[in-house]
This record gives sequence, C-alpha cells and structure tokens, in this order.
Amino acid sequence: MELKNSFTVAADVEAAWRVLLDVPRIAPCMPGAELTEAADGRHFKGNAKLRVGPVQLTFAGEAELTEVDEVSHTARLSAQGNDTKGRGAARAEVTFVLVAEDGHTRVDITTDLNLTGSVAQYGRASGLIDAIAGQIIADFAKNLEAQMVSEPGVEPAGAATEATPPAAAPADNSISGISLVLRALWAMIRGWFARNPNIKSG
Amino acid sequence: MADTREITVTVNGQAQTREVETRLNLADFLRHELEMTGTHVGCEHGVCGACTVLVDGAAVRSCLMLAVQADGHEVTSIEGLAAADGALHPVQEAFWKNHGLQCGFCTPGMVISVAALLRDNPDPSEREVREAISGNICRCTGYQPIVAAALDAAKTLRQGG
Amino acid sequence: MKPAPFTYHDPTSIADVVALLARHEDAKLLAGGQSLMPMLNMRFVVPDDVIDLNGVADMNGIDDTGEALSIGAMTRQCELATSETVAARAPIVQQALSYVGHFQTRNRGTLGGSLCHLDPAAELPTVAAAYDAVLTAAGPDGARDIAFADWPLAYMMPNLAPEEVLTRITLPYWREAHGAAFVEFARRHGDFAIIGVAALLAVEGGRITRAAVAVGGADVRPLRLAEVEAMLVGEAPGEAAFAEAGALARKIDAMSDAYVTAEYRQRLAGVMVERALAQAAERANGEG
Amino acid sequence: MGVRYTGAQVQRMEDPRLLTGHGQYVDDMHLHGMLHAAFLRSSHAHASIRAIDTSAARALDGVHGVFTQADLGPAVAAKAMSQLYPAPVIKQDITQFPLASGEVCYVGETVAVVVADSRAIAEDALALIAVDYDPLPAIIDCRRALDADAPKAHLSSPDNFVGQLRSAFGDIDAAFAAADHVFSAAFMQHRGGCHAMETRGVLARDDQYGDGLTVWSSTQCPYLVRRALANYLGEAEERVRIIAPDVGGGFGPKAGFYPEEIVIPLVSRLLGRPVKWIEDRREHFTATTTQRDQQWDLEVACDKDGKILGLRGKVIHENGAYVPYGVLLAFTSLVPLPGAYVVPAVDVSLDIVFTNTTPNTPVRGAGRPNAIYAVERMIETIARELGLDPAEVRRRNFVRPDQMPYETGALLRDGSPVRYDSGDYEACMDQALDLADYAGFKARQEAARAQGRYLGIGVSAYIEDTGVGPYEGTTVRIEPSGKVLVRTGAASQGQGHHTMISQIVADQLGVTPEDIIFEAADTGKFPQGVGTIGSRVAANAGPSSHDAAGQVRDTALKLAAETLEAAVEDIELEDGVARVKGAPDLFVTLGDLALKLAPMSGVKVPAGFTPSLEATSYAGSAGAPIANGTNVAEVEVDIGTGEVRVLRYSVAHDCGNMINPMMVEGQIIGGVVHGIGNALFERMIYDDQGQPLTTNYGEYLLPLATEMPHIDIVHQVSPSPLNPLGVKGVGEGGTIPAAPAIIAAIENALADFGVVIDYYPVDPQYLTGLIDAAGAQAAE
Repeated sequence: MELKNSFTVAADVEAAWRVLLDVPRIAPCMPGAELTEAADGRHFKGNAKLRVGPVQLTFAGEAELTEVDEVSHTARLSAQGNDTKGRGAARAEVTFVLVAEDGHTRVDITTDLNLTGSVAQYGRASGLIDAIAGQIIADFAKNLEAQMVSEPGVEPAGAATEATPPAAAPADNSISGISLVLRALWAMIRGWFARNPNIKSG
Repeated sequence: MADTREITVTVNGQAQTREVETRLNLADFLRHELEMTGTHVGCEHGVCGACTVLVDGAAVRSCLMLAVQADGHEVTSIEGLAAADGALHPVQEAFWKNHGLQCGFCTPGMVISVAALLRDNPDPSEREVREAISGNICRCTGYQPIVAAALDAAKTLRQGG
Repeated sequence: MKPAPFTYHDPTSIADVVALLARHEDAKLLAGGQSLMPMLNMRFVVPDDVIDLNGVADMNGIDDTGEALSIGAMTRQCELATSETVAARAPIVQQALSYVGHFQTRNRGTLGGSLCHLDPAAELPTVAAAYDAVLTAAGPDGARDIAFADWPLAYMMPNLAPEEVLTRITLPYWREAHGAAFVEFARRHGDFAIIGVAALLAVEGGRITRAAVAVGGADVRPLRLAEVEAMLVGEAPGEAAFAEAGALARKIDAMSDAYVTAEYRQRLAGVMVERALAQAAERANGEG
Repeated sequence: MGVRYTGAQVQRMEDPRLLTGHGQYVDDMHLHGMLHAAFLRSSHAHASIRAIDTSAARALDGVHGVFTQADLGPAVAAKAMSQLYPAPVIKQDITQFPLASGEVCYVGETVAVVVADSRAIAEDALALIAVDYDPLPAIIDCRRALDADAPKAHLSSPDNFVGQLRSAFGDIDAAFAAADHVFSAAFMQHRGGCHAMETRGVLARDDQYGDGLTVWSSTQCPYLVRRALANYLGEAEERVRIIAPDVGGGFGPKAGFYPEEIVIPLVSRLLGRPVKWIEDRREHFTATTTQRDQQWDLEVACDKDGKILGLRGKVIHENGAYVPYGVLLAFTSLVPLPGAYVVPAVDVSLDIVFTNTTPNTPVRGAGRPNAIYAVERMIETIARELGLDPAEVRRRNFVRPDQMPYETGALLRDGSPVRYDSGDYEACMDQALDLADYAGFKARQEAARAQGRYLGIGVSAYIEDTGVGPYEGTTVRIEPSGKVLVRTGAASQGQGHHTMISQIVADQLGVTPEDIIFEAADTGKFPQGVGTIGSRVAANAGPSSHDAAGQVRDTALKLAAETLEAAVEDIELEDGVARVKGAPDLFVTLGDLALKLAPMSGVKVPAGFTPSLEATSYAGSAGAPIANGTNVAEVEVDIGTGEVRVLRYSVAHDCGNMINPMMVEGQIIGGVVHGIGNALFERMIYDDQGQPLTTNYGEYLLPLATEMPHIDIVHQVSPSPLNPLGVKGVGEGGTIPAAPAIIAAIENALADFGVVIDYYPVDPQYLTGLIDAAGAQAAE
C-alpha cells in the first residue's frame, strides 16, 4: 500500500532538514509510536500501536535511516516490527524529499506500508485497515508539519495539507455529513489517548 | 501456571468430572478429555456446525463454548442419541435409509441439529428444514438426501415411531 | 486455532463484573461467545482475563414497561425471537433475528453481545439505530444511559469505557399506528449482510407522519438516513416516494473491502431502502 | 444365483458406525505418550529467510522440540521433496522442502514445527519463534507471470515458465480457412478449494525394534504416500505403513503428498514419541493445495449451420509456487477437449506458470470442468451469434452412437487415445430437456417477465474420462467361519466403497454384504494400490473384486462338486452354502470348503487345490470408460441486487451400469452442488502482496442447504465394453457441467441486456456491473 502526503512550511530547507533528521524528535509525530532506543543517529528501536476494532496490535521492532542525501535533501526511513502476540508484522519505507520553493520548503512524503500475517488476512477488514493506516500517515504528516513550524524562524506557509490516503478517498456524502476518513481520524485520536482503550465484550 | 478448574458435566446422562484448562473449548473437552470423539471439529469459528451438541437441550456450537461454561450443565452428544440397547434414533434411521451421509464428518452436527429441529417443530416444511441445517456445512451430499431424511424422520416421529 | 491462555472469571453480580473490570486492565467480557470465541480461537484477540457474564443475575429478561421494551443485555437471541411480548410490541426485532446467523448461534448469542461487538454488517445494531434505542451501561460511578446515535465510535468500537459493562437495552415504542420492516441482502442465509435496512413508517390519512430508516453494512456503523426520513414525512406512501427515497439512499457513505465495493453497497442501499419502505407501508395499513 | 445386490439400492454398511459417533478419523485416535504439533508458516508470499531463532519457543514449559529443516537431521537437511509425477514437459521441476530452507514462496509454506504436550501449548510457542525475513517481490496474477518484467516466483528461476502442454490434432488451418464463421471468446475460470469438512491430519508412531514406522493420514492415496515417504527417508516401503482411517471427504487435494507427511513421522522418530498434527481451518486455506485461475482465449470455426470445424486458442494455467503433483491438472484441462462433439481439428496450447500462491493440484473434476466450460462457452457463442437455440447447436455437433467407439484425436496421460466407448449423447440431452420441461420454459419466462422478474435457462453437455488405470486390486478370502474377508487398495473418503464392493462380492459368492469383513486403505493389509482420484474406483476396484470373487467362486464350485460328488455345473452358491441344484439337502458350507483348504498338521490339501480359499486380482478396465450427461439449469436473476437463485436443476447422465443407484445419485447431487459453489460462490482471493484475504468460512462461501435447488435426475445406461461390470465413473460427473449450465442460464435471463459473462464465480456485484454497463450503453 503506497501513500503520498505533502505540506509546505515557510522555512529554508536546511532548517526543515534539521528537524527531519532528528528522529527522536519526530518519532512521536506518528500516533501510537514510541521510540525506546536510539543507538546512533541512524538506528532506532521502538514500537507502534495499531488498533483495528477489538484487535489491539503492538508492533515492536526497529527503524533505520537507510538513506540520507544532504545534497538532494532526500531521506529514507525503513522500519519493520512484529506484533508482540504473533499476529503479524508491519514493514514501512518512508521517503522524505524536501524541495526549496522560493524561501519555503515543500515536504513530500511517500510511504510504502505492508502488513503481513493473520491480521492482514481478513478480507472484510482490508478496506478498513487501509483507511486507518492512511489516517495514521496523514496524522504523522500534520504533526511533523507542526514540529517544523515550531522550529524557530519557521511558520506555516498557509498551504493546506493535502492528505491523499489511497483506498478510502473521502466519499462525497451529503447524507451523513461525516466522511469515513474524518471519522476514522476522530476514532483514532480518541482511541489512542483514552486510558487503555478496550472493547469490553463480544 | 495454567489457569485450571475442576468441572462436572453430565454427558449423555453420565456425570464426568475433570480438571481442565479454562481455555479448553467444550468440543475438545468431549473429544480429548472424555475421548468421546463422535463430536467433530471442522472450523473452530462457529460456521461449519460439525461440533453441534445439545447443552440443556439447546443445539449449540461446542467450539464456541468453554468447557468450564458447561460445568453443572447437561450435554447430549451424538453418542447419546441412540437408545441404550443400540436401537437408532428415528433421525439416525432416516439418515441411513435416505443416504443422508457420505464421509460422515458433518453427520454428528447434522443429526443433532435435525433432532433438535423436530423436537421443537414436529411438522416442518422443506424450507424450514433447509433453514435449520443452513448452519451445518456438508461438502459431500449436496443436502437433498439430508432434507429427505429429516422429512422422513418427522413423519415417523409424528406417527410415534 | 486454540485460544492463548487467560484467567477465567465467573462473577454472579453486575457489581462483581465492574470490580473485575477495574482490577484487570486487559480483560474481555464473554457473553454469548458467538463473536468473541472465534476471535479468541483465531488469536486475533489475546486478553489476559476473560470475564464470563453468563452467571450474572439480573442481566436477562424482556420487560414491557408500557413505554418501551426493556431487554437485559444477556437475553439470548432465541428468547427474543420467540417472545410474545416482542412479537406484539416490536415485531421488526424478530424479522431482523431471522437473518442473524443460524438457530444454533441464536441459542447462545445475546442482544448485548451483538451491540458491543458492533460488526458493521450486524442486524441488531441496525434495528437499535432505527428505534433510537437507549443503552444502559454500569460502571464504577453507577449507571449511564447512552443514546444509540452516540454508541458506535468507530469500526467495532462502542462507547464503553474500559470499566463499564452494558446491562440493558431499551427500545422506545412508537405511539402512532405504524408498520415496520427489516430487509437484508446477504450472499447466503445467515451470512453477514452486505446491506440491511430497518424501516418504520407511521401513516395517517394517507400521509406518512413519521419515518425512521436505518441502513447497516454500508459504513462502519448503522446510519440513520435523516434526509430520507425528512423527505418522506408528508408524502403519500407509494412507489413514487419510495423510489425517490431509494435514489437519495444511493448517496450514502459506504466503505469498500476485499469483496464489495462502496459503489455496489450504495446501489444496494438504494434498492433495499425502497423494498423496506414498501413492506413497512404495507404493514402500516394492515395489508402486510 | 441368490439375491441380486449389484444394481440394488443397498443401505450402506458404513452408516451405523458413522451415525452413532463411532467413526475413526485421524484426530479421533489417542496413542499412549502422544504429543501434538503445530507448524509455523510463512507470512510472506516471497522472502528469503536470513535467520530463525527458536530458543524462546524451546524454553516454553510443555514444549518437547522445535525443528527447522536443518534440525531434521543431516541425512535430509538439504533434501527437497520428490516430484510425484515426473514429466519431460516440466522445464522447472521445483518442489518445496518439508520445512523451508532459505526461501519461502507462498503464504502458508511450512517454516518450522513445534511439538508439545498439547496443541494449545504448541501454538503458544509459535508466537515465540523469531524469523528474520527479507521480503522479495512476488508474482500473484497468473496473467502477468510471463511478462518480461514480472517478479520471479523463485530466486533461482530465470522466469515463471513451468512448461507448455499442447493438444493438437486434425488440420486446424484448413478448418479455419473453410469456416463460414469464426467466433472468439475470452474468460477466466476460478475453481476454488477442497474444503472437505475434515481438514488434513497426520499421526505418526515409530517403532524401529517392532513394526517400523506407522503413519495414519487423511489421504486419498496411502500407497502414493508410502512410496514418497519411504523414498524420502531412504527406507523399504514395507517398513513404512500408511493407514487412511475414516477420511472426512477428499475432493482431490488429499490425493497429494504433503510436507507434514514427512515432518511429523521424522519428529516422531527424533523424539521417540507418537506425534499428531491436525490442520486447522485457517491453515487449510493456504496449506492444502487448491485450484485457482485459468485464463482461456479461444476461437471456434463453424459453418453456417453452426457445425464446428475447428477449435484453437491459448490457456494460462496457474500452478502456484511449486510443482508437487506434476502437470496432471494442466493435462486434464486439455484431454476432454472437444467435449461431447465431433470437432475435426483442435489446437489449444496451455502455458503452466508459477505464482507465489498455494500450489494448485486437482479439485473434484480436476481440469475437466475447465475444458468442458470452454467448449460449452463456444457452443453458447455460436448459438448467440447465429441466433440458434443452444440445444439445437449441440444436437448438430454431438458424437453419434454409430460413430462409437469414437477417437477424438486427443491422448490420455498414458499416451493411449481418448476413445468414446459407448453412449447416446443426443438421447441423453433429450431426456434432460424433457425432465427440465425445456419446451415449456418460454411461457414460464414470459409470465415472469410480466411481473418484472427475469428467468433464464441454460444447457450444458459433458463427457468425462473416468477409471484411469492401471489397477486397484482386491483380495477375497473365505474363512472357516464362513465369513468373507475382502481387502482392497481402494481408499474411501465417503464414496461408499465398502458397500459397493460388498455388493459385487456377495453376488459372486451367494453371501450377504453383512457376511463380508471389509478392510481397505492400509498398506500393511494389501500389497499394492494406486488411489482414489478422477472417478476411477468403480471402474478399477469393481472389476478386480468381481474377478477375485469369481476365482474364489470357481474354486469353491470345483471343490464342492468333488465333495458332493456332483458335476460342477449342477452346483450353485447361495445363502453361504454350495448346494446341488434341485437337492437342497445336498450341500456343504463355504466355511467347510475353506477349512478343507486350510487344514492343520497331518491333513492333506485336496489334490489339484492350493491352500486358502482366496484369490487376488488387479483386473481393471481396458481403457478409460467415458461417462457423459446433460444438465439443464433454470435460474432467476434479481436485477436490483444482482442475486442469482437456481430455481430448478435437471440431470440426465450415463455412467454405464450402476452398482448402487442410491450412491450414484448421492455422488451426482453432491457433485452438482460443488459445481454450483464454483459457479456462484467459492472464491479465494489474495491481495497484490500475495497475502491471502479469504481465510475463514464467513468469507469463503461454501454452498449451504438454503441456496440449493431440488436436483432431478434421470439415468441413461450405456454399459461400458471396457470392463465385465459395464461400469463407468461418476464421482466428478456432477461438478463438471454445473458452471456452464448456470452461466448460460444467467445470460439467457439477461438477454435483454446483452450480458456476456467472462469470469466465474459470478457474484451479484459483478452482475450488477454488467447490467448497469449494458443499461448505460442502451441509454446512449
């Protein structure tokens, strides 16, 4: 599953680049992600939560800045982790490209996310998992932008964040008023920060 | 240490007491603790119906019940349907006469479900029979002989057979 | 596919349940087991503790309060399906139940279990949505009533705090003479609905005076079609009104999965809303 | 000759045991000291394995051993499984390791095994095994497998090409040159999986100081398992005993040889304990071989009257990640071409390709449903294009009785020509049309149309090559007790072989089926066997049991004649005795005759006789008897939801003489329902990364009782000249014609919309898409 997100901040590319490479600082931008170890500037350990209805997954694993190109301001973060209860594994390749645009910096993020194992093998929920994962990445982009904006000398360039998660593009919905993706977002935020969210019975 | 409990379940009229892990389901309790292997397990997610038994007279999926939940209750499995002298239950007899089985793996769940149906609805239509066994998957017979057997058994039971 | 180990609890009172929930952080409540047990067997759900509700007193029973049907969360689906009271006061519940799984699963499955599991395609949540049911949960600070509109938070996530248990469901009666219908399209008898519709229509003097239309299976939660309901009030029950309702229903928000596209769900929603309204109308003036 | 059992509706001998819960399936067996196994399976469609850490799993309380391929011992650590059916056409003969060795090529491939006190503990341990996978690109869509840039299913492969089969006979160019019309059609066929209600299971016990290795397995071919396992272990076949106890349905995929049938015996031997493994249902979706996709692109040449002159085209056949079962499935996808019709020229080539999915092997009908579907689609195409009644187009093309034995030009797997031995295909169709009231359908269709309902009717005719050789042997022995012991290699998965063979033997010896002790599918009890595949048992074990019992009968008559001092012609066998005709009190019991040939010390065996009143035969059929039939399906299509309901289904079929008509009808009804599952419901899908998405019975839709029509059957009997019983096979006859009949009926119902179906299973969403597209087109 491939996801594309981008946003623009009023900062020179070097300032934005500095924030990007500070992985311990940007890791919390990913909802449910937690860095537990940062050995050197390149290798990290941690875990990430993904909740799909009653199924609570915690992927424990590692991430690595596999590519850092100072000249083209391209960075690639490869992460992979296994669910602690053996229900599957997640693998992500996140590529950041910073482009200087007349004093501003556009941040293009391409995420290639793959789930394997029993959790990825439930057809009825496959649409949902894509939507939820898409929302997490869109959330990450928004939080990353906030981080970059809070960097001294950087303000938002007013460009709206285009989040274009793939599968469940916000359907035109004049009837129930809330698009699926927004609701998935609302649920995610509520899900993460409620105390140990849990379905109680079934 | 594994979470275990001692339970007593009356199976086909006989009280059986065992200490079991609480995660053990009722089907595996019958099959492996009591070695009563007539009840079969086909899917373990409540769809195929091969594990259907009666608990306090109600037809249920024994793979979707924990054995500890049957403590103090009555279970009837396929081994308990025929009479003590071995005479077949009218439903078993009708399955035999109408070729209502081939490989026999879905048969325990099918026979128990039909027996429960006929007890609660002595004169079902073909549609009612097909709905009652729609929760029991059979890959061999194509269901038609089973429906014939159920209607045949219903007639026999109504005539006091 | 055997469950991972857990500690089993069999409380006998609601207070015990709430206390257990407070004490055990990663616990699941076991009701009829028709939804939770498959997830335990497949190890999708791996709780430390399983709290069995089957021994808990006063979570069972069907009461006609004169205003509403008040149903214990642990009431078995088969009991609802054969209850005289339900047949008399809310027959749509029994129509919906005929689509729920198979008689073997309805012998154990409960109303509360289905509403807490909240599978997007489940029939009973759709009926609860159509009735504006009120769900009562018990927690450390006592009981809390939740309107069904606020009940589904997200995909299979009800509005229950970790220390709360659903104890009772109330379906408020429609005062007016009305007709009700539940229709569903599924691939096989007993399967998950691709689209299910619960429709209630009050008709007086040849005009629709009140309408409730809920669609299940399209989105992560049952959806009340407010716009359709508004459009119907004042209309004469008949093909024209119901065709228009169907066309509106086709614009519903719908999800895709590996088998069914959003477009097909939307197309089906239109067709099934139209059929449900026709049936409800027949029953409203005593024909059906 | 006593009561005739052959041909009678005898109630089955197997049933009382199965009806009272006393069946003996693999999982019902409990051996002293038995341990339980669970397999760790690849969660990647294609990946290399950098490392496997089993230490945490080994440390779990209750675990007795955790094994990877390397742990299975130096003799086998580097040994892949053998090719079951070698064939020169296989260009890349890649088979898997019992446990993956460095590379996994489909989700579900065995990686490691845990053996523990209970299955639950073994599964707990699986979650503790850490595998360091390096994911690789995977090829999932068979139609893309041969593209230049397609990912390779195997690291070692230059491409995904397994091999090509071609069925070519007659002058194809002349046929197309002379054609008044050439029509083309392209369609994808998805056949679906096994899904016997009993999943697979293996129980092994090794006793090197006693009777060696004994393996109970839910297999259709115990002798194939014995040969492959003994070969892999380098042991004498006699020291590897395979027993198929009661088996809960096979339907094809239980006919192969699986990694678990090596690993479980090996770990049992290494641990010195019996070990049992039972496949759970989720495993079944990926660990048991299946049939998935074939893409067909065909052209048919015909004259102005719809007479077929030639058939040509290409097929892409998905073989999955490995080639465990040779190219049998690909082969049976071509052999039945051109179906029940005279087609002078055929040229169809089939490319077998790898994909990173579960290996494909035959499922009920193997490739025959695919081939017949293809031919029947071309018939429907001709009828539609020329505006002819589909039944009429068939009538003009059928092979006629006077042409029999008729050689189509195709070759069977053993190289012998496909020869239609007997049958009246047109008369059979007419019987089906009458049964279905085909003539009256127009009126039914119009009456429904007036109510806004869409009815449709569809016909499909088929032939089926059955009874593939070389044999299925039987031993018949009369005991001093008068009981008759019958032992055969024929393994049953519910077909009722015990009853069928007992009927034949009972008639030969004048005993009742109840007098027969029946033992089968145990390589320790009968020396050689082949297996239950391709509707072959009746046409092989039928003749061998008939012949063996016949030899015993002749010996008994000769011995009785001597004993009773009468002429052999005056002796008859009835009610367990040999008596002089017309002198009922002049008799000797079969038991006493048996005793004469099995004396204890100091007593002579009568001159001219050899000890033991028994005989063994491997007689079979002198070629593959060709069964045939026509099915008619009547459906209603709800154009609002796209739902298809099969209202009525009529079968006229001919499988030669029927030993037990009740069991023949059981095979047909079960087969038709399996075919309806393939036509409308059963679909196993993967995502583009090769993750299987259909892994439970809420999503894989097996046909249920409520959706099935009543199936009416009429029998035609054209005895086969190829064996003394005149029987042909029927096991797959119901499945083969179902999809073409139903899909033709759907197109007939939606004729107004001009819908042409190019994929099955046909689901409501797909149909509404076609209806809407046709509606939009009409609106323009």
